[in-house]
Amino acid sequence: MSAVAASTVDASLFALCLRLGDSALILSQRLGAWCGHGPALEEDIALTNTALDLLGQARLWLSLAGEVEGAGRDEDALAYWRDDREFRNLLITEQPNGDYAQTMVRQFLFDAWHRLVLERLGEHHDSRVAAIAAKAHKEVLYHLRRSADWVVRLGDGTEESHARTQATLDLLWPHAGEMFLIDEIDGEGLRADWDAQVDAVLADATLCRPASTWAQQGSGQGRHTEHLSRLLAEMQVVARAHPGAHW
Amino acid sequence: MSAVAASTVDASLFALCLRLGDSALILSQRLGAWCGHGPALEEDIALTNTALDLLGQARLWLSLAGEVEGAGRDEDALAYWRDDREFRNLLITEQPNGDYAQTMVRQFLFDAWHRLVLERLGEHHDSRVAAIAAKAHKEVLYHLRRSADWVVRLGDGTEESHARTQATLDLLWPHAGEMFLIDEIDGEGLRADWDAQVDAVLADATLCRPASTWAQQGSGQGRHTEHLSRLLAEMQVVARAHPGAHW
Amino acid sequence: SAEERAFQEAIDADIKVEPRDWMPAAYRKTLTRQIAQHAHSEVVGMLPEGNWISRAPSLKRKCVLLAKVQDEAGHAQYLYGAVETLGASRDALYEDMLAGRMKYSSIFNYPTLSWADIGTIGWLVDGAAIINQIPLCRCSYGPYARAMVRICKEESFHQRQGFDIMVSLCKGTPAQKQMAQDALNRWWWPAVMMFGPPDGESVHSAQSAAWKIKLFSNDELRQKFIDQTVPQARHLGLTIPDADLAFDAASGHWRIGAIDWSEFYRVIKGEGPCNVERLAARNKAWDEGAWVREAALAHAAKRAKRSIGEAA
Amino acid sequence: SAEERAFQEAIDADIKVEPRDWMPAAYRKTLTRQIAQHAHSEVVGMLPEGNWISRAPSLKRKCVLLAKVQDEAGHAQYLYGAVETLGASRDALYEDMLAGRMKYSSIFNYPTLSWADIGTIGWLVDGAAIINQIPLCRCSYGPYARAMVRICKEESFHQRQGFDIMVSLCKGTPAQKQMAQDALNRWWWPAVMMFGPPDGESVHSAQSAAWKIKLFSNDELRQKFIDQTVPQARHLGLTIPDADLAFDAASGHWRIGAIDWSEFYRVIKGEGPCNVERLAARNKAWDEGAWVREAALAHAAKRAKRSIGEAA
Repeated sequence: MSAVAASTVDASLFALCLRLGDSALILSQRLGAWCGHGPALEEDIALTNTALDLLGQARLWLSLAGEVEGAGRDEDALAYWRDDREFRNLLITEQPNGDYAQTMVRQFLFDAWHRLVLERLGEHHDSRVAAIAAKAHKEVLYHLRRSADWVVRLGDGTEESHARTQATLDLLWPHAGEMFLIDEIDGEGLRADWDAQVDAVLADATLCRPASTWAQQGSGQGRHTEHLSRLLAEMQVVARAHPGAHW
Repeated sequence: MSAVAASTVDASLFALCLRLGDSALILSQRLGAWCGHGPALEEDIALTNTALDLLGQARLWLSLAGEVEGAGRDEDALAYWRDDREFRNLLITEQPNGDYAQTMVRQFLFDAWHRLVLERLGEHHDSRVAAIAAKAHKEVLYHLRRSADWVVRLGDGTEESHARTQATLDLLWPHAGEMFLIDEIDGEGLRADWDAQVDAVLADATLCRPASTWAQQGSGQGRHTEHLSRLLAEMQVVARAHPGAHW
Repeated sequence: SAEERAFQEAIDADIKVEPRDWMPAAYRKTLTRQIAQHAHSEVVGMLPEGNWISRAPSLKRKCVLLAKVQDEAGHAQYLYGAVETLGASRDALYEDMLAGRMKYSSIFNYPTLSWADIGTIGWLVDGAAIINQIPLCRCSYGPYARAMVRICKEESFHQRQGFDIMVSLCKGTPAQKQMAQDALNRWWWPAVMMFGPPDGESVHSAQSAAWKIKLFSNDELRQKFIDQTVPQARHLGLTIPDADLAFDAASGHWRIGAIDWSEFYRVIKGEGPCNVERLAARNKAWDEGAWVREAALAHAAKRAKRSIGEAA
Repeated sequence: SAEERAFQEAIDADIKVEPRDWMPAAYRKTLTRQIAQHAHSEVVGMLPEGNWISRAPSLKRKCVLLAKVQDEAGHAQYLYGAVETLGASRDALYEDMLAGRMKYSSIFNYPTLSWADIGTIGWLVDGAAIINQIPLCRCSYGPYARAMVRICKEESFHQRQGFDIMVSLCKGTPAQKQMAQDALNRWWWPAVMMFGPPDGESVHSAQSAAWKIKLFSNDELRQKFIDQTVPQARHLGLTIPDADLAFDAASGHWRIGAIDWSEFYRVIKGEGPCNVERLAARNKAWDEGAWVREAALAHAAKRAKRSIGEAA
């Protein structure tokens, strides 16, 4: 393999690791904010569980990203010392928590994608990628079961919960589209599988699939929503106040 | 005057400038967050006005603080490069905006104090202090008229507004006490004047003065509530990301 | 009709139309929509810039930004005042906007992603607004024309402040300069599109021109903006994100490449990066402010009742 | 009565009381209060530490902290489970706490002001909790004793993690070390007070001791904590904020200076730095979660109805 080809492979692999790692990290950060503020103790525990799984995955992906990059950046260098324009998380992961419906719909739309992507990455030619994907896939199956279950409960619960859930679904829907614009993976096939799964859950939840086909995008180029820079300001503040410190 | 005495005077003057300057800065920062989110356009304008006045005062106090300190720190060095433990703003100024009642009660309790303090500082032996105080005093008279007016409107408005305002008054009351623990000024006299004024407005507003006499404190030693470090993380993030930059 | 003729003759003679004058229903309707949309734009325009007040990197810049956003609220006030002289209800118009039935300027559906965006908005967006608005200072409807005089004065101040931020960034560290270039890359085309669709596709222009509500065509104003802005960008040392940009020595104009009008129509349709959020933020403020407005009214009523009681 | 005598004899013989066993009403009541307060403490205790999850300075520390706070929620679950075996309603007890009718540990009414507070809480607060709780693993009520076994295991893990944070800070930069000292200065006395008022002022102790609900006196446990902690502080190179602290060679104990009990009673009374906020935060979560809990119930009811319909 020529040097050029190798570096192209590495760049694409690096991008993939950031895509997955940043998405997991940012969503985990959002979920962590529920800790102590959930609607029931059991939910606090379950949300924290998901946050922990995602954080664990983020660490694996970012460590691998650093390894692939070969510039000496470890998971913390990547998490704490990049600016928002350098983050590659999906836009949907940085959307605010909102109410419980918003958190759960966001989670469901993401989980459904996450599971399918990890399934495909489980057969990636790079064994390190395949190994992380296989481990994460197991965890995500559980996340998806839970978030789908909540979407059904809230959609098919009370009048109020139905209205809130439909509103949040309409709100978040434009952020779903960019999930399928991923290198290395067949976006169309992914979308078809995702659609089938999401449609089934929405039907159970008595929710209407939004008609809009428009997809918000930009995160692949580091063009995020206004939310990310605020999230990072908080996440990175202590680390950045003490450059070079060990914790 | 001996060098020791001079440095004692300076330390006390420095502390006074930080007390006033940090309080104005932090409250201004809180008020700025309402911009574009107020209950009516006129309120957006009025809140911004108060925020601007306070920010202007903060700049004067912090510049003077830097001058007194003589260590080469200007207003921005003091605003952007100190940590929460070094801030000397009153605890009440860092309390969250909450709803409009909370913002207005916070403002009223502070304004009533602010006006009285500035009145007294108008006769300070240091002419620089006296000049800033005189300028600020004029602005604060207007702030106080407005915040008192809103406390009355909300207290003596609807059942809902009354309940919200009373609740927020009870919540913020323990943060009022430390306003009177100020060096250089006779706290008891200040408190008596403040009490008279506040009681009159609360009576008009049909609100009950909270019975508690307990005073939350610590800001004089830089011991703040959990809110300040978050507020500063946001306020300082851009400046700190670019050490040494000019804007 | 005779009234219509007299109306048009007065306009042709540059006599201002005033609120109590007779005016054609279509004139009233067109103006109401135009002024209200302008007012709504000022209100929504507070959000993208307001997003950086808390994070302004120096106290002076924070002051300037706060004052600017406050000015925008003031502009909205003048404009709602002007539209009320046409017999419209300010609250009703505002609620039309909240419900998505009335537009505001599409430019505010783009996000502010860094501090440099604040400079760029002042420089480009206010710059474009001024070019759009200066002719309106001479428009036929008196209250609107007078409001625009005040507004334009403040806007040109804002424009200079925005440019000043850009100067600081471009003279600053490499990271600052890169931030400035990045902001220009994102805002350039949306700013160019602020003048509306090309003349061929613009509707109602002829009637608006006759009524002196619209005094120049979209493309004329756009060209003016480009000719003004390109040298400023060069002065800053920034690159305008348009490979086809070229100076046409014959005409003395800068010529830009093709505009992606599909983006323009998409954003107008509601599919801009921030349409949903901007409307949601305004609705949230309005809804959460309801109890405050009610309390103020209730208190005023009580006070009025008491003063009547005392008078009796 | 004969029942009471048999009950006490069983306790004296170290036979565990189980939910279905007969027990004196006062025993049931005392235990219900004690376990519920312990459960509430775990729930409220999530807040001060949760405050730093978003800002943990490394991903590993963030993981550990998230897991720790999750464990606390789990402890609350075990404990609410134990208290339900006494015939109490978990929701009713929780609402008593929300309304301020039941207490939780006063230590959580202090704020977490820096990252070092997370280390200090693990080291001191969990350290004190373990000393308080280890004897409870042998307490007379079976479900409580078994819950405490699980909890103590996890707590000692937390305590080591907290100490590990302190080690990193104390081996770190001067700013980190100062942060650690500052946290110790603020948490030391509140931690010392976690064991409750001095033995002379402690009520109900005799009965609780006979029932084997309380196996050591407050002062005994406090001394144990001090003897354990002082050498740790020295190992870290930190100074305990007590000028009177001295080693008493005769007894082999560290003796501390006078405790400011007025602060202790003030905080219990509601006048701690965060009492109002902690309760407000828990109430907010509960109130804002109401529609979620209702929806879950409504959905469960619908599902049950449908499955009956299908069965018929």
